Amino acid sequence: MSLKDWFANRKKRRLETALVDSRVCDDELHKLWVKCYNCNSSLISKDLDKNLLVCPNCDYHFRINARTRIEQLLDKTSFEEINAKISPADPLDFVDTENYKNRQKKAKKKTGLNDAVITGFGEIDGQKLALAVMDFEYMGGSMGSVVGEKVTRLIEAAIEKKLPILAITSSGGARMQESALSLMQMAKTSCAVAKANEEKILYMTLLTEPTFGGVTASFGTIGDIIIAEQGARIGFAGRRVIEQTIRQKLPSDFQTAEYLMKYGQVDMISHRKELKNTISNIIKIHAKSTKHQKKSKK
Amino acid sequence: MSLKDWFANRKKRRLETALVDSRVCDDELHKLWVKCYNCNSSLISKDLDKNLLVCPNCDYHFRINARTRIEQLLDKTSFEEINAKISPADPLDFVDTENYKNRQKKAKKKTGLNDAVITGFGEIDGQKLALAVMDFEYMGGSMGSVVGEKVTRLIEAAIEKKLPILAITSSGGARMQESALSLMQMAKTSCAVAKANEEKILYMTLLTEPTFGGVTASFGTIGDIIIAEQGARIGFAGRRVIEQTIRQKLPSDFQTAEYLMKYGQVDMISHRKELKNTISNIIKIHAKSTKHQKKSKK
Amino acid sequence: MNKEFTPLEFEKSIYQIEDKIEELKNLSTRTGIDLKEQISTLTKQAIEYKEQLYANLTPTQKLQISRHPKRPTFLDYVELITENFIEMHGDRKGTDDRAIIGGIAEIQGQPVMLIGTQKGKTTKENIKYNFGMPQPEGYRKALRLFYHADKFNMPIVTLIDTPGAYPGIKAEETGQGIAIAENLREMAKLNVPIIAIITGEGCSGGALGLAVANKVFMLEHSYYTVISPEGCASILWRSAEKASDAAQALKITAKDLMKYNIVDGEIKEPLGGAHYDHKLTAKNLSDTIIKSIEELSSKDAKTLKEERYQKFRKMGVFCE
Amino acid sequence: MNKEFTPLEFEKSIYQIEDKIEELKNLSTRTGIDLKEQISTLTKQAIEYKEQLYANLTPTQKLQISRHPKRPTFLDYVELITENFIEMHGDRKGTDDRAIIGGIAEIQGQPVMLIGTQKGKTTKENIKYNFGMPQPEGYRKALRLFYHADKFNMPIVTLIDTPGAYPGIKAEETGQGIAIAENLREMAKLNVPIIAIITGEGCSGGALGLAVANKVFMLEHSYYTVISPEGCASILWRSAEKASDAAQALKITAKDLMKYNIVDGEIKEPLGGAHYDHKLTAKNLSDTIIKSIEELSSKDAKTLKEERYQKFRKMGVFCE
Ligand SMILES: [Zn+2]
Ligand SMILES: [Zn+2]
Repeated sequence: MSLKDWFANRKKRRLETALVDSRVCDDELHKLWVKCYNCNSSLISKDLDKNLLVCPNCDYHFRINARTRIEQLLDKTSFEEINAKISPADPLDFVDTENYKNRQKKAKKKTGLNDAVITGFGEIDGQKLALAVMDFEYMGGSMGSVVGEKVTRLIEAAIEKKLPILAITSSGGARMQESALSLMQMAKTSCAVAKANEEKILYMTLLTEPTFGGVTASFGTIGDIIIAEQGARIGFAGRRVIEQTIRQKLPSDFQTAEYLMKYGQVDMISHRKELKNTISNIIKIHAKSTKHQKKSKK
Repeated sequence: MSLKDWFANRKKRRLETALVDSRVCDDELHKLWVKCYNCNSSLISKDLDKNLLVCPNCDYHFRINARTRIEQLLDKTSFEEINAKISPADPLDFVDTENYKNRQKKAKKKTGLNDAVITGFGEIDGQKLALAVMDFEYMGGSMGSVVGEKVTRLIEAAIEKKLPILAITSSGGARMQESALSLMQMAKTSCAVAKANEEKILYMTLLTEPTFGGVTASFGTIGDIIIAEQGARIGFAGRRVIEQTIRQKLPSDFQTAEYLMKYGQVDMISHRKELKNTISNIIKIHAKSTKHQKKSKK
Repeated sequence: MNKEFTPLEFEKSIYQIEDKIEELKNLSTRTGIDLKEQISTLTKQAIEYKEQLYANLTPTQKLQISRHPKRPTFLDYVELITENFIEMHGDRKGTDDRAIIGGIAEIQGQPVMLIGTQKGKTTKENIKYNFGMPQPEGYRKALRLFYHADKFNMPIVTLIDTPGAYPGIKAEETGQGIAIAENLREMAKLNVPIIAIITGEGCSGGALGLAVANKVFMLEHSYYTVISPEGCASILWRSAEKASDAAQALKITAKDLMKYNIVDGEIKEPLGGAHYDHKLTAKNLSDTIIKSIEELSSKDAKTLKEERYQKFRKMGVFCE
Repeated sequence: MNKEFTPLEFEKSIYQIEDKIEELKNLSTRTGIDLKEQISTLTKQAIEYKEQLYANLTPTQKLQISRHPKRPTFLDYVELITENFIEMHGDRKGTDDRAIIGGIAEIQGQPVMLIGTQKGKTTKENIKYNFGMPQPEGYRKALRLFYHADKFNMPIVTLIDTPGAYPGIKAEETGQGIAIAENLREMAKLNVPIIAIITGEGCSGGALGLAVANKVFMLEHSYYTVISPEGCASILWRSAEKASDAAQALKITAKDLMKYNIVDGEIKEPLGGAHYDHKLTAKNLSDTIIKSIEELSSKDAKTLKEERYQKFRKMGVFCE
């Protein structure tokens, strides 16, 4: 149900998306000024890029797509994608106001992606890791069979290779067009995390703007360590659904990363600029202690 | 600190204790009427006994001593005590307004016990179990080295014999006269429960009036199944300590068994008359499932 | 037909036929005319009509039956299928969520850990049980009981009938998402047989949080879905009135879900739905549970876990 | 002597001597009279006096030092002894109790899980950290971090400075007793080395809930007891003013507790107490931690667990 919010908020978001996307796609527009969604100040597009898409004025973290995230976080050219070709089917022949197949085509055209997640291996400060990065631009980052399958395969491959895993979420929830099949991806990915646990593979998650519904209630929040990106909104049920249920307005900081940390649900909040360093340190400390383990087993 | 309450409430309690004790010790008085502490109705002492020391009028559960508890709960003559001779030392040469040795002597004279717990083996509906029963009459059921040692030995013996364990608590908390040594009994008994867990021995606790402080924060509340006797007061900190801290009065049902169940801390509340049957059923169901386990291992 | 039920829309024709039969009977009694044959024919026709109707229910009609206020609840089943049910309250952390109830029991002499969502039948009960919508603390209680069952080698049986996990402020604050996710992950690690049965509404993550099982069954007129048809309609069709279309599109019935291997079997309900005969429904439930436990009990922990893993691992349809 | 400290009662004589030395120095400067020798002698005497005083502190005096408002807190030690401390917030169930803080870090290059109780130095901080008195949720956060350390083979280090677990309504409702008891039990099951250090107040179950360790140390002027001397006095002597007697009777110092094998060692503090030299205190702490980890790391999980069990198993004195 949490998708509801994101659909409802579409207009505002479209504007923002358009601006951000335009900078990426179009060289002409690339020179343009961008307006900060939060503080309304006008920013030079290139400066914003250099600043990791964080407003230099008010620290507002613009939502970023999967490719940009990978570029920002990993050592240069270290990323190797896997299972890129897995793409969605339409097992239920789902038609609402538009049919699912069409929605897939549009999303692919808009994002250049086959579905809402990119998975693969890469390095952070020379340390190898397995990485899954969701992309909200592809149908609201919703999780269907493809997201579930790719995340699961990634975890299985990381177990095989004994690599730490980082899952970066950005999702409105489950892919309704796949109904129960999409629901089952929650179980599938969580079972894969269970395997990683049993093999003592470090499984980290990074929750970014926005993370809701089925992703929050599955692989997103069962990290050994959960990092939330500053300002990200994270929750199970959508704001509107809750407001309808309780018939009152919610506080403005409700379901922000900061709110979640106060309520003990995330290990830490990270500024985008600190992310790489933080993750690098976490991997380093765990690698060291695991090394000790291997030694002491001998 | 929780002992404070019980000391503070002494006068009321003494009255009650005197009445109850008198029935047990003195044949003359045995014919007397007893006043219910709760509803004030006059009860024939023998009737009260027959009714398991529960007021037939208002269901108030009189506090009962360890011997009576064992009689009420176990199959007749099935109880075999162990470690009866372990008795307290005075390692700290503790003297407050009276010295610890004297307090021990008085408590022994009053109760006929060497310390605040009786341990041993017995049967419920023909099913063997290991049993520890605390006695509040011995220095407020406080836990010192003897209680810790006897409970630990019982658990170890039960593991050895693969028997289910039932610990019945009634305690104001730690035995201050043994200071850190008494504190360490919390760790010792809890470590023994950990061993029982690892050996998959069923460990049940029955919390009775009153259970506070160090016993609540150790072997009392880590039962695989926790039963609270109806009406029992159970808590970590004493009522007065909390009232002093927060500077306001507490609700009257605070820290009752019923209150604790509402707050998810005990599995169930049992009327004294239902206890034997409930425990018997719990043991039976677990014995059956463990049997299955043995079978399936073959 | 039992008149204490408020008829659902599509049940009304049945009521009309049965009223007609009743009239004929009364007429016969009053006038002495022999109407046996007519009554018998009409009765047969009524049964045929019902059988046909209930074999061809639309998803929306099934939805209505699954939500019928007289449908048996978890505690009704406890009463009907268990001996010695001993409820284990609380999460040991401050809450005893009444929307999820669990405890140890014997079913046909077999020890089990039985856990389910509870709905009320009256307004008062519905408030008590929060309309069967668990808080995070309910899932944590269930997890505590899962671990208990795991330790003592008890098969776990969950009965699920929930419109979903509760969407509220406190639920968000205490981690509704985390609680469900941790259950999904931890259920994968359990060493005992797990059997999940959707008895009524099996709605979204709130249902799945008790359903990572070796065997998943659905009662004939229950439904299982990622989102309620109403919720789906109001998002995708932007109109809750399109719930019927959504119910159709979402493929929410047992028969649909068996096709995708999401559900292992359908448990037969009495003609007209579970609310017409609690006992018979419970009997079917109980037999399915015992049959499944017998089948799973011969497997060791490793096999049980691996089979459970593979079961969910295979779910999903995509192109490669 | 650093004058920014408010002197404790027994420190006053030291301040007087030091004032006297200061006076002499000033006099010498003003008048040109050579007082070097007198000053040197007095300085020596002052040091001797201090050494004697601090070697023979009464339990009550130690109590005062252990509670000194300038005494280093957990976060001071984090700053001084760790590299890369990464705090891990929250119990994942609705609360991030600030009275207990924990996270992963390196100490002298050794990865550890470092957890401790936190006190404030100002009123505002004290409210934030609840005067170092954890709620049940703080113990549950610690337990989550214990499991994390266990999974990833990190030694656990706890630094304890608490007047006890918080006695409040909500704490009772969410299970203060259960939370502590579960920590005691679960710490017994951990497969990694555990080192606990009482750095200030080690009061009752609230301290023990982080201290079921393979090695237990105390800072020189810390105390460890089943009940605060004030609480004990008000119960047994029925007068909080007898706290001094209680402090004596309760045997709360490191040296006392080493006799009963409750504590494995005393960690030296700078002359005058930890608050006179945070860095030196931290250095001693860090060295003790690293030495202990080196000693324990060679042992396998089974040995670590069994030794921890036997350590506490043997505690207690009784007649048989
Ligand atoms: Zn801005
Ligand atoms: Zn009465």
